Amino acid sequence: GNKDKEASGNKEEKKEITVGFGVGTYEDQFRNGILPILEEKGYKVNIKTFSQNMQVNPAMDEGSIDASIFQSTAYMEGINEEQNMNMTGIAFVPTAPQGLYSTRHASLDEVQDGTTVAFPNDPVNQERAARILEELGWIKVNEDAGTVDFNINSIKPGKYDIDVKVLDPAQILVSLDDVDFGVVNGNYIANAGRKITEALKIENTPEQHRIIVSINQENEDSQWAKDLKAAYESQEFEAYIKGEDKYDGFIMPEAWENN
Amino acid sequence: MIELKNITKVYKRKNTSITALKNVDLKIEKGEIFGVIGYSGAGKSTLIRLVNYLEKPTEGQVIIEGTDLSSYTTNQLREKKKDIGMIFQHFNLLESKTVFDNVALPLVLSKRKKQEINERVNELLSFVGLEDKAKNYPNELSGGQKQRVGIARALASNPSILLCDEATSALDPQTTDSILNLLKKINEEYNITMLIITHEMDVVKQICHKVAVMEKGEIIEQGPVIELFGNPQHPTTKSFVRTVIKNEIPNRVKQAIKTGENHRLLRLDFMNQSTSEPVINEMIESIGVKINILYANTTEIQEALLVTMIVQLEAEALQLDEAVRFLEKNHVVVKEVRSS
Amino acid sequence: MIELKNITKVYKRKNTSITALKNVDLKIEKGEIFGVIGYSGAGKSTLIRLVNYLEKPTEGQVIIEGTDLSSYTTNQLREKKKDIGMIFQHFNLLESKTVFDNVALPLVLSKRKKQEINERVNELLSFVGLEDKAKNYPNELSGGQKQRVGIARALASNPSILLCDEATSALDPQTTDSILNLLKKINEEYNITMLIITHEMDVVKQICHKVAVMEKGEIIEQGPVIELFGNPQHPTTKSFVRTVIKNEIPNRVKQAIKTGENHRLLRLDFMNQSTSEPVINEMIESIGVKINILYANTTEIQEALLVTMIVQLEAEALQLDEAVRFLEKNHVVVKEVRSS
Amino acid sequence: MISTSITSDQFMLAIYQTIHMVSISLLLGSIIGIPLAVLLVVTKPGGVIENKWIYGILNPIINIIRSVPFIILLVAIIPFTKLIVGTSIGTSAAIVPLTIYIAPYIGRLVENSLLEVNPGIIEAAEAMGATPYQIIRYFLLPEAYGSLILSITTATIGLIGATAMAGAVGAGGIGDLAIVYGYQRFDTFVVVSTVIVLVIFVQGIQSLGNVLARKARRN
Amino acid sequence: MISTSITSDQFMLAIYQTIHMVSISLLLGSIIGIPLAVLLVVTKPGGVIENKWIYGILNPIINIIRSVPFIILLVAIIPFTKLIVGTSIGTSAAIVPLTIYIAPYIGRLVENSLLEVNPGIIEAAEAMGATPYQIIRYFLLPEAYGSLILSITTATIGLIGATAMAGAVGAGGIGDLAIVYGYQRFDTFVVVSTVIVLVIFVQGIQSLGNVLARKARRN
Ligand SMILES: Nc1ncnc2c1ncn2[C@@H]1O[C@H](COP(=O)(O)OP(=O)(O)OP(=O)(O)O)[C@@H](O)[C@H]1O
Ligand SMILES: Nc1ncnc2c1ncn2[C@@H]1O[C@H](COP(=O)(O)OP(=O)(O)OP(=O)(O)O)[C@@H](O)[C@H]1O
Ligand code: MET
Ligand SMILES: [Mg+2]
Ligand SMILES: [Mg+2]
Repeated sequence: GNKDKEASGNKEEKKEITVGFGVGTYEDQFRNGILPILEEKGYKVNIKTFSQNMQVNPAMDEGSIDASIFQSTAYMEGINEEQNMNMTGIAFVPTAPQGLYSTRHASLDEVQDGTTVAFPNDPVNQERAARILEELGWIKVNEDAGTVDFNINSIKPGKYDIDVKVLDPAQILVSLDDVDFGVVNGNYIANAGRKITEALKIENTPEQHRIIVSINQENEDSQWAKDLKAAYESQEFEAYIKGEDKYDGFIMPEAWENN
Repeated sequence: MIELKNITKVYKRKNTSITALKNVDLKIEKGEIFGVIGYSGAGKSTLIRLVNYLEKPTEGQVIIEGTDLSSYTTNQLREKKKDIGMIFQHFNLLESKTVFDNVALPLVLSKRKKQEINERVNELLSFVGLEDKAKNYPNELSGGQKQRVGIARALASNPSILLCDEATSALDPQTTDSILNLLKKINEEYNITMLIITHEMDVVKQICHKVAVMEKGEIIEQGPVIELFGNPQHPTTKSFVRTVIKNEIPNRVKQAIKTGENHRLLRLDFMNQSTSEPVINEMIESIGVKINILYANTTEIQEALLVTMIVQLEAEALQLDEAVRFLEKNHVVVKEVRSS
Repeated sequence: MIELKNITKVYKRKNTSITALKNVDLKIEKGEIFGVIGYSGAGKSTLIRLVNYLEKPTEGQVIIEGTDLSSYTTNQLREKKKDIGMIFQHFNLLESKTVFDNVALPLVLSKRKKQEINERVNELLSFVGLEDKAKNYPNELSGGQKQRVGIARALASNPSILLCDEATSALDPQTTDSILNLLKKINEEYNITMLIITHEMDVVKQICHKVAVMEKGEIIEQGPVIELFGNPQHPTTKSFVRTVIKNEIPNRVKQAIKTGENHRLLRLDFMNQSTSEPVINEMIESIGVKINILYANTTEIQEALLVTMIVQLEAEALQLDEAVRFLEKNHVVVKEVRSS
Repeated sequence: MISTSITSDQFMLAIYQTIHMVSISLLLGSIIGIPLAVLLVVTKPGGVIENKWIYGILNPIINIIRSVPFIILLVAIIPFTKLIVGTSIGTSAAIVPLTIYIAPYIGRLVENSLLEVNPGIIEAAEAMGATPYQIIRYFLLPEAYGSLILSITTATIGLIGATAMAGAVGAGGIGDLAIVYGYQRFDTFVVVSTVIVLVIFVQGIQSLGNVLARKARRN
Repeated sequence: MISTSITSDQFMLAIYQTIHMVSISLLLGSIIGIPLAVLLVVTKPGGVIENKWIYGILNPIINIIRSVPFIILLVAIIPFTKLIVGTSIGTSAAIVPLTIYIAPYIGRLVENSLLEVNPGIIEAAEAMGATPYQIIRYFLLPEAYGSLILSITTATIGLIGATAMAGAVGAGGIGDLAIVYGYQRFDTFVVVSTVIVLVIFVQGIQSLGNVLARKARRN
C-alpha cells in the first residue's frame, strides 16, 4: 500500500523532500554532490540515515521518505514482491563494486579445499558474493536461490570445498586477517581509505546489482523526482565524483556518457 | 473483647515442623490489661501476632468483639486492624522516614488532616520524650529511643486494642515507669484493652490485671495477677514469681541461723490487712518469743501489698506453737523453712 | 585493662551535630565486671562501641592493656578485636546462616579446626539452651533466642574482654539468671574483663563489681556497686537505685500511719552485721516501744545485704529518742520520714 | 587537522536525539516498569495480595519481551508503533520500542530492589491495616528508594545502549552516529568523540544516581 | 507445510552456540564482575577498606565500558580478542567482547545487591576482627546471596540479548539466526521459532534464579 499523502497531494509544488539512506557511501555522495544542486533549485532536503538497510523500504512504504538511495534493482524488485510495494528506480548512482580481498594471500591461486571466505550476512550482498565465487568456479549456486532471501544454504561446493564465514558486512574488512579471503563491499573499501583496485577479483557488477535512486512509482512524474534524477545525471555531479580519489573503481552511471 | 479458642499454630519447614502454640484458650475482657509471661521461645510473640492476624492459626479461632477474624473480608479485616495498635519486639520502624513521619504513618493511612496529624504526633513525641528527635532518622537513634518511637506510633490512632510485644524491654526503669503509667492512664480513660507480652515481672506487677503463663506453646496457668503472684501453682509460675517476690534465704543470712529445739525458721506472708497491723510487735509482747527478722520484702501489686519475711523465732517449744497460731489468727500465712 | 581518657564523640549531620559523649573518663581493671547504666539515649551504646573502635572518638584516647588503639596498625587492631567479644543490642545475626554457623563464625575466622569448632559450638549452644535450634535460621527464632545466639557467638572465641550491650534485655528472668551466672563463672575462671551496658538494675546488682551512671553523654557518678547503691549522690543515680531499693511508702501503707507526739515514722537501713542481729526484738524488749513495720525491702548485692525498713514507733517521746540511739548504736542508719 | 565526515550540526542533533529518546522512554518505561515491579512483588507467592493469576501472567510476559532481541522487537511492533505515533521511523517512532524494551527491564530491576525491603516493615504496614496501595506507597517504595534509584540508574545506562540500535529506524542519536559513521565507515574520530560523549552521559547519570541513592540510604 | 530457509542442523547449532557463548561469558563475566562489585563496595567512601584511588579508578572504568555500544566495543577490542583467542571471528572470538561487555554490567548489578546488606552485619564482622577478605567471604557475599542471584539472572538475560549482536563476527547463535534469517530475509517461521527458543531460555533462567533466590532469602 502507498500512503504518501504529501506526494500525491501537490505534486507540482512539492519543494521539500526527504531522502533515506542505508549503509554505504551514498549519503556522502548525496550531501556533497547532489544536495547543492537541489538546494540551488530551491528544494529543502531532509536526510534520514538508517543504520539497517532493512528499515529504509518500510519507511518509504509509509510515506516517511520520498526517495531512497541504498538498494539495487534486484533487491528493490524482490521487496516490491515480498512487501507488496510499487517502487521504481529513476537513476543509477556511482556504485562501489564488491571485490575479493585478502591479506593472507597474494593470488587467487592459493585457494584449496577448506579455504575460508568471509561473506556478508545480508541477502543481497551475500548473493553478489556468491556470484563472484561462482564465476571463479570455486562454488556452485543453486538454480532456485532467492534474491531477497538468498542464504548460504543455496551454495554447493564447486572446484573447492570453501568454508564460508558469514559476517556483518562492515566486519569483513576488519577481520580480513582471520580468513583467507573476504568479499568486501566497495563502500567499505572507500571508507577505509583503500582502493577498490587492490581487490584480487572485482565483481563484474550486473546492472541489476547497481545502486539506484528509488521512489514510489506514482511519483515518477513529479517535478522533484525529475529534478532528483537530473541531478544524478548532471555534469556537475559527474565532475564532483570524478574529482574525488575515493570513488576510483566505482561503476559510473551510463547516463553520464551523454554529458 | 479478645478470645482465642483452642488455637494451634504450627510452623512448617522442609522436613520438620515446630508447634509454636498448642490448644491455647484465652479470654480478655474489654478494658482489661492482660499480661503474658513465659520463657524465651515459649510462643508469646506468636500468640500476640495471631490477635491481629499477622499470623493465621493452623487450628482454632481468634474472636475479637464477638466476631471470628476468619469470617471477615480482607477489607473488614483491614478496618479492624486500624483499631488495633501494635508495638513490635523488633520495632519495625521505616528507615527512610523521620521519627515524626514514622509516628504520623497510622494517621496518614487513616487520611487525617495535616493539622490534626501535627498536633497528635507532637503530643505523642513529647510524651515519649523525643520532641528533639522528631527530624532524626531511626539509624540515628539509640535502642530505647527506637522503641519509644514504636510505642508512639502504636498509640497514634487511638486504637481500642493495644498489643505490646516487649514494649519496654529496651528501656531504663524510669522510662519504663513513665510509659507504663501512660498505658495505665490510657487504659483507664479510654477503656482500651491491652495484651502485654513481657518478660519483665515488674511490668506485670505494675499494670496488668490478669496474667497468663506460657510454656512450650501452652498456657499453663492464668488468673488475676494478685492471685497468681500470691499463690502460684505451676513450677514455672513459681519461678517467675520468685524473681519479684524473693523468698530464698540469702547466703549471708544463712550463716546467722541458729538451729535447735528452741529455734524455728519461718516464712511469713502478710497480705492485705495483716500488712498494716503491728502483728510482730503484738506477738512479742503477748507471747514472749524472741524474733530475728532475717529477710523482709514488700511487693506492691498495683494497690495491693504483699510482704514476705523470713524470721527466726526463739522460745520454748510450746510458746513457738502458740506464736504460730497467733500469727495465723492474724491472717499471716506461715510456712516452715528448711535452713539448708 | 580498659581505659577511656577524656573521650568526646560527636555525630555530625548536615546542619546539626549531636554530642553523644562528653569528657568521659573511665578505667576498668583486668578481671573486673563493669556496669554502665543510664537513661535511654544517654550514650551507653556509643561508649561501648568505642572500646573496640567500631566508632572512633572525636577526641580522647581508648587505651586497652596499655596501648592506645589509635597507635595500632589496621592488622594489629584486627588481632586485638579477635580478643574482644561483643554482644550487640540488635543482635546483628547473619540471616543467611544457621544458628550453628552464626556461633561458629568467630572460630572460622580464627581458622580453628572443624572438630574443635563443632565441639565448642555445641557446648555453647547447649549452654544457652538452643541445642535443638542449631539448624534453624535466625528468622525462625524468637527474640530471646536470637539474643542467646548473639551471646554464644560473642563467647565462642574465649575473648579476654567481653562487651555486652543490653545482652539480656530480651530474656526472661530465669534465662537472664542463667546467662549472668555463666558470665560470672567465666569472669572468675578466666579472669575476663567485662563491660556491661544495661538498664536492668538486677543485672548490675547480680554481677557487676563497679558501675558508672551516664547522663546526657557524661558519667555523672561511678564506683563499686555496693557503695553506689548504698549511698547514691546524684539524683539520677538515686532514681535508678530506687527501682531496686524501694523506699517510698506505698499508698496503702500511708493510710495506716498514725501521727502525733507519740508516733515517729522512721526509715531504717540495715547493712552488714546489723542485718543478722535481732536488733528490733531487742529494742522492743529493752526500751519498750511499740513498732509497726510498714514496709521492708531486702536487696542482695552479690554477697552483701542491704535491708531498708519503714517503721512506725509508738512510745513516750523520751523513749522514742532512746530507741533511735539504740538503733544507731547497733549500726542501723536511721532517717526521719515525712508521712505526706 | 581532524578528518571526519560529520558536521558539528549532525553531532549536536545526535546529542539532542539521544537525550530526547532516553528521557522520554525512561519516563514512560518507569511509568510502566515500576508499577509492573510493584505488581510482581505484591502478587508473588507470599506477597501482600498474593495472586497466582496476575503473577503467573505478568512474569512470563516480562520474560518474553526481555527475550526478544531489540532489533526484532523494533520490527515486530511496527504496526503498534504506527498506531501510536503515526510513523515507524524517526526519533519519536523509536521511543515506542525503546519504552517497550526498557519497561520490563526496569520492572525486573525494581522488583529486585523491592524484594530487599525488610519483611518486618511490611508486617508493620499490615498490622496498621494499610491497604495494598498504601503499603506500596508509604512503606515499600520509600524503604526501597535508595536501591530503586540505583536500579533506575542501571536501566538508564542500558537504555542508552539500546538507543544506539534505534538508529535502525532512522532515530539518530549519539550511539547511531558511532555505528553509522564510526563502525560502518571506519571514522575513528567519530568513534572516539561519540564514545567520549556517551561516557560523559553515563558517568553523569551514574554519579547522580549514586548521590541520590546515598542520600536515600543515609549512610 | 512450513516454508523456511534454515535447516534443523542450523537451528541446533545456533542453540548450541548461544549456550556456549552465554555460559562461558557469564562465567568469565562473573569471575571479573563479582570481584569488581566487591571492590567497589569495600573501597567506596565509608567502605571497610575505603580507598579513594581504587574506587575513583574502577568506577569510571565501568562506566566507560558500559557507555560503548556493544558493536563498537566488539570492533574496538579486536586486537585484544586476537591476542586471547587468536582470531577475531567465530563463537570463541565473540566470547571476549561479550565478557568485557557483561563483566561491568554484572559488577554494577552486584554492587547494588551488596549495598543492600544490613550495615549491622558488617559491624559485627569488624567487631570480630575479620579481615576485609573474611568480611567479603563470610559476611557480605552470603548475606547478599539472594539478591546477588537475581542480579546475575538479570545479567544473564541481558547477555542473551547481546549475543544476538555477536553475529556480526560470525559467532552465530539463536539471536543471530533471528536477525539474519528472520529479520533480514522475512522468514516469519525463523523469527517465531527463535523467539520461542529464547523465551524458553529466558523463562528457564529466570525461574531458576527465582527459586534459588527465594531459597536463599528463606521466605
Ligand atoms: N549515628 C548517629 N547519628 C546521630 N546521632 C546518633 C547516632 N547514634 C547515636 N546517636 C545519638 O546519640 C545519643 C546516644 O546514643 P546511644 O545509642 O549511645 O544511647 P544509649 O545510651 O545506648 O541508649 P539506649 O539505652 O536507648 O540504647 C542518642 O541521643 C542518639 O540519638
Ligand atoms: N517463622 C518461624 N519458623 C519456625 N519456627 C518459628 C518461627 N517463628 C517462631 N518460631 C519458633 O516458635 C517458638 C515460639 O516463638 P515466639 O517468637 O512466639 O517466642 P517468644 O515467646 O516470643 O520468645 P521471646 O521471649 O524470646 O521473644 C520458638 O521456638 C521459635 O523458634
Ligand atoms: N534482723 C533485724 C531485726 O530482726 C532486722 C533486719 S531486717 C532483715 O530486727
Ligand atoms: Mg517474642
Ligand atoms: Mg543502646
